[in-house]
Amino acid sequence: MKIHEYQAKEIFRKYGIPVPPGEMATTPDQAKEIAQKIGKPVMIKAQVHVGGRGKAGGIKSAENPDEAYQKAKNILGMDIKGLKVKKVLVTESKEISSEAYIGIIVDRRTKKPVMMVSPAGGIDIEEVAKNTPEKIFKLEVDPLLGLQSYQARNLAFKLYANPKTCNQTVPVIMKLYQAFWKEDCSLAEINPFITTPKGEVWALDAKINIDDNGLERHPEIEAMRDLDSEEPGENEARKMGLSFVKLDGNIGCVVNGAGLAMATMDLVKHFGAEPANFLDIGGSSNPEKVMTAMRIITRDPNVKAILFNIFGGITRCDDVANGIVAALKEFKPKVPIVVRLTGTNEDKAREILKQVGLSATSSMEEVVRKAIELSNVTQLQMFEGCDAPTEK
Amino acid sequence: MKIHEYQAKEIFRKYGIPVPPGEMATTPDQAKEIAQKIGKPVMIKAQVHVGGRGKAGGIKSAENPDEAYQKAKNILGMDIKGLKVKKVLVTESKEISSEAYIGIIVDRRTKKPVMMVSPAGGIDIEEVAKNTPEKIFKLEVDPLLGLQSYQARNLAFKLYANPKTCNQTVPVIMKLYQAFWKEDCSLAEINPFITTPKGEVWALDAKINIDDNGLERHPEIEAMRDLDSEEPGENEARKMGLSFVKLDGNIGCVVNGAGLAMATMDLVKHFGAEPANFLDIGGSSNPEKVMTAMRIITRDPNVKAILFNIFGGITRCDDVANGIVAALKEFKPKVPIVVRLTGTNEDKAREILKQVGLSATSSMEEVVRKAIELSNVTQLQMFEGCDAPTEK
Amino acid sequence: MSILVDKNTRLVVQGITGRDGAFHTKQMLDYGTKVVAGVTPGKAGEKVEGVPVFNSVKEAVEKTKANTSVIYVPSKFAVDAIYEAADAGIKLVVCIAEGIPTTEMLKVYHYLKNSDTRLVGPNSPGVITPGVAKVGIMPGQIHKKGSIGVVSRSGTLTYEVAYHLTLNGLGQSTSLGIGGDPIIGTNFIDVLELFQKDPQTEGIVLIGEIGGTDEEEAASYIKKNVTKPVVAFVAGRTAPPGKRMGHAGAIISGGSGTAAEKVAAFNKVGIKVAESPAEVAVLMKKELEKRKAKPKVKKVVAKKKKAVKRVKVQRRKRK
Amino acid sequence: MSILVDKNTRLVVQGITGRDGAFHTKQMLDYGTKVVAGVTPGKAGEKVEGVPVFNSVKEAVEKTKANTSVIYVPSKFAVDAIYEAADAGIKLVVCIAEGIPTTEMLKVYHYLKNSDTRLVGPNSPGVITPGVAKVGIMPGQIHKKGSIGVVSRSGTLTYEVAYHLTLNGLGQSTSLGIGGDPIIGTNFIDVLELFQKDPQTEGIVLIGEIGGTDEEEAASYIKKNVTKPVVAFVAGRTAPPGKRMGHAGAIISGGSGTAAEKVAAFNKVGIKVAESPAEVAVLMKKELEKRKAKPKVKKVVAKKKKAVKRVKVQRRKRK
Repeated sequence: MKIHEYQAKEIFRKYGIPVPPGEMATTPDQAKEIAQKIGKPVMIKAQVHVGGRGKAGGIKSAENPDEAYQKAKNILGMDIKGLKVKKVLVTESKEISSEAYIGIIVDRRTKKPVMMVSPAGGIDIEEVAKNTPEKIFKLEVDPLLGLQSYQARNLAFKLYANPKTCNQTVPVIMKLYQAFWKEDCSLAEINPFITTPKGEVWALDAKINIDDNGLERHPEIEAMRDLDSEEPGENEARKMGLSFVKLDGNIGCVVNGAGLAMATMDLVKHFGAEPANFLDIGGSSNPEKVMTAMRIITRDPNVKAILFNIFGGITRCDDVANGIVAALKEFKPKVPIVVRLTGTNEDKAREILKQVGLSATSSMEEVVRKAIELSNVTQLQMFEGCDAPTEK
Repeated sequence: MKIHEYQAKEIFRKYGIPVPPGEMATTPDQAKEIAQKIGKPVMIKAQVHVGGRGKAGGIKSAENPDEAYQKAKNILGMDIKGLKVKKVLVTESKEISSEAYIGIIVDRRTKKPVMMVSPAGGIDIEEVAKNTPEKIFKLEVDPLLGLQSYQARNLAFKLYANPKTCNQTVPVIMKLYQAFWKEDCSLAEINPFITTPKGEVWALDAKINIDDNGLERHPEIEAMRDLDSEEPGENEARKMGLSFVKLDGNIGCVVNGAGLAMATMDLVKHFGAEPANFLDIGGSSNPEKVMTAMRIITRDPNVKAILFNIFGGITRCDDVANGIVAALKEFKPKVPIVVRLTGTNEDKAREILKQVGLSATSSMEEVVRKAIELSNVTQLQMFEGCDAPTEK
Repeated sequence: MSILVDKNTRLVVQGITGRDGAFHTKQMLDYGTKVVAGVTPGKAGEKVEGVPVFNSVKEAVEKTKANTSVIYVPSKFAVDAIYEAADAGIKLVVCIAEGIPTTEMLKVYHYLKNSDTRLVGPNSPGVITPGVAKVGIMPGQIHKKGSIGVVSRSGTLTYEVAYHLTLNGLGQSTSLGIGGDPIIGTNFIDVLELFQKDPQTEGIVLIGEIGGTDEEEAASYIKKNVTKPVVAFVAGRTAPPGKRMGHAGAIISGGSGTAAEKVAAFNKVGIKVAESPAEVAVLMKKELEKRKAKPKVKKVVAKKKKAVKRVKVQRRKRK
Repeated sequence: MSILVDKNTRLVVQGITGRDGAFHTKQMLDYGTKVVAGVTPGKAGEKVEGVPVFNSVKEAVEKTKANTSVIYVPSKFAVDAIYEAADAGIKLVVCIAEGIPTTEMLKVYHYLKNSDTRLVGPNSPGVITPGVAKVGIMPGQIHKKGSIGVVSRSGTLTYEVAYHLTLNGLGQSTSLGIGGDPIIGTNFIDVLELFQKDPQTEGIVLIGEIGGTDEEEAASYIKKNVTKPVVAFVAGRTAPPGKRMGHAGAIISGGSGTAAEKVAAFNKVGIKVAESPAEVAVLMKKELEKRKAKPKVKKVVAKKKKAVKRVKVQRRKRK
């Protein structure tokens, strides 16, 4: 899960990482008020889940509260890479002597947290990594032992020649690791980590992603989720334990398992159509999950046909079949529904579907082809006011 | 460092281990007040750093506040194995269905914390260990990983057949481990850990020893030290980084290194005398340490001679010599002082001592023999009002 | 032979009294797996499908000589269950449970590295050696004994591929899902090594998906160490980009985890990548025929082409 | 030969710019030890007694091929220094620092177990191979090159014993203190194994003290594995009891750590225990003479007794 800069900075503060004073605003008036409270020149920073805010004009400086009002007004409502800005961070402006990068992530290959620092921090850090990788310094951390001071020290010496600045940086690195580990982050980044002409160090920006599997034990972070920035349906799906991503096509897909769901989408595309969504009902599915899936998908006016592709393992086909039957009764979908069922309790499932006049294939290719075929037919039939046909 | 039961129970409470309500009292009036507050029958328990309180009459039950007053009055001031009772714990009395033992300690052999439980808890646990060791169950904990729930569960199943009681006990075991680890204990024990007829579980007694090396990072525990229960001088020595234990002999010993200090005491005894103390001035000694050592030892009227046995390694003989010179000036000891110096900066040290008319041997046996010899002479000379002779 | 699971597998089911645990115990027993014990703390003495339940894995191992475990407990308790199995001396732990935090798995991984225990998963569908034993949740009936090793990061997609292999007459030596989480106990490379060594396995199917660089690492491992034919499939070609891990992700992995990159990595080392699960079986057949057509000799290009044609013709005839 | 420290020892001093670090660097250099580097973070580029200072052990190892480190930093930083040395590939770490919390040492011990690094200490006086190299704080001049291995839990008491050995003409192969703390990196048994294997070492002196059961374990190890003569000394015979560890201490150790128990353990397996540090040398001389008197043959009791007598006579004559 992604959280905003202002939220990440709250976590930084909790761990004692130096963050300039600042608060989040949703209106220009609030922005002005915060700027007044800070009493110094401020930065107005768009809070959107996308990189390159600055280049897109989402970060502006303001000398005084009135200017802060004006800049906030400009930025709020702005569209950045398709996302509308609904929140800004108003934070004290700092003079910058140097910009470094400090980040930490889990390395899947070594199965260790990896810390990375670079004296060449700032917006072009990815270019630095690509063109001058010798300016990026990496350090693997033993997960059973945690980051040791000497490791933080060695990283700090890669950033600064000045021992005083190193001494200020070592605890920041240690605390970033603590925050990363204790809050179940999948990523924690300070970029830029700056020094000022007065010799202070500050985390000027903050980026934190949270491991979805760790959220359960961090309800206070789960509460930071920005539902506003999500597609409708995504939160509803998550609450039921489904994975749902809205797409632009017209073939609704209900599949068990992320891999099979993606392969199904790939096949839809392979046969010339576009999937309307990614939807994984997960393992141990109960009929309620299928109901939720149908509720979300049938709301999408683009959907012209819905396909079920279920290969039962821990998911039992009869559970899914019961869900389909219940969903048909409740939502009376106007588009054709085609079903593929194979695996655990497949026979029982067919019996159940038979009761509502649905049959099921056992071929994935067939169900995808049929869905595409019917999605074209339907448009015509719907136009004629007919009931949606279902697969026989 | 040892702490009292009532202090150990404070730590238990902090970690959520169930402890019956209770408070410490130093007067019968306080005891009565606490009993009133508890409003139920109570136990009055002597708080002394010695085992076998109960058998010595230091633990009594009281049905009501008046009785609590009376029992506290009896116990306060009582002498238990040479220690005077100055504090009692007044704590709610509990009905006991079963008594178990739960303890944890560092095993020097495996270099792991070892948890131990026994369904045969209570005052005779050491007998149980000796006579029916099959009733003691041990579990090694990986120090890099910490105690896992399944391990706590397996221990709980050794204590109780009833799954409900096991479920109540598992978190207690987990929390005891947490307390042990996070508070730098060298020992943490619940004995007895009881069940009541109502099916509750309680830590009825608590014993915690703290690793001396860990105290620096636990000032709140250092503050629990019962200076009252120590010999005078011990605290003074500790503050200066010395190890001092008062003994009953008359040969004062100032030695660097615990091993050499013990060997010196052994040699004093070997030659027929008794050491007045164990005193280790430690490594990197500065003259201040020697001053403190002399201050403490010269206060002891039993001391008839003081010997220095210094084998310089990281301790530099000249530092010690300077300390001796300064101490002679300040304390003008009335007993003979004999010195042995060997090792680092030994020559410089001899020069320094020469200035005050002291010579130094390089033989440990010689210095011990001399000290004993002079200790006998002195008694006579002192009686005659002469100045104490010093070694030539 | 086979890998990981065979006739010597003696299984203990952790979480046997739960809904999934009980259900799949029956399924595994029906398939012929030697399920010798179950564990649910506090339920010692009970039986599930005739299988005795113990309070701890240690007890189960002592009483039943179990050497393999499968974990059906909820994610919150799964890490504890893994440690318990490892410390009880279990040699292979298959973790079906999903949702384990990554930080916990990092610790598990490094703890197990110093032990004799191999972990498959978490978030794994299990391991099946068709006709011999099934440890996990995959439907048994779609598998068939044979010579193709199947390894996958996915669950149901693995079944789909195995199903097509079976339909096409290609049985499996062993089929397993290593789990879809970022940190898993057994990786592609570990399994490739086992399949390469296994005399029963004649061809290997590798099923990857977007995210991470495991497929790229598998590709270069295969180039260096695997002589048996490999066919790959990568799910997520149409997945929208944007599930990036920030700067650090790109810096550390040197790749962004797209399907295109993974397909390119396989193609670069000469591994055929199927367009659909069904095509996996088709490609594998071709690869096997190719090998048969040119026994031991490597560069008989003319022969190879002929063989391929022959296979195509045969396939059409069968249909 | 010798153990742990020899002419190939290339030493890095951690905490070289501190009072003790700088002082003992000079002492060690004067003794002939190859002190090739020092480490004090933030002081890279400086020199101490001509020895270059680096910011990290890693750098020191890269630049100077150091293979051994000695730690003089304050206890608060000592654990970090140990990990730093180990992770930089140092093969032998000698930790002089004392006062490290036990919980930290437990982690250090198990972390190092899976590495190639041996830790001596903490709270160790160091390791000396007389005439070759000294790594630590012991006074060099009291030692003499020879064939007696000395291992001790103590600091200054070790010097005392080595001193008497030297005075009695018994030089030392290597002498070391393993540290007086409850949890240490290298134990009696580890060192006994090294001395037993070392061709230069002909006799072993073991210096124990009250507390724990390390001496008891050493005694039974010697019985099984050590063929060279061993003489022991145990400090603390007159120490008052009462430094007990509560019930658990007695239960776990099966002993209460008194000197009497330890002496008994040594006597039980035929190891002579000296009454004073001076007597250690006397007993060792006797043991060595005994061995010389009965080359290779074991049960020549008559001869042995004669030999002993002869030694006694000789000793009197010398005095």
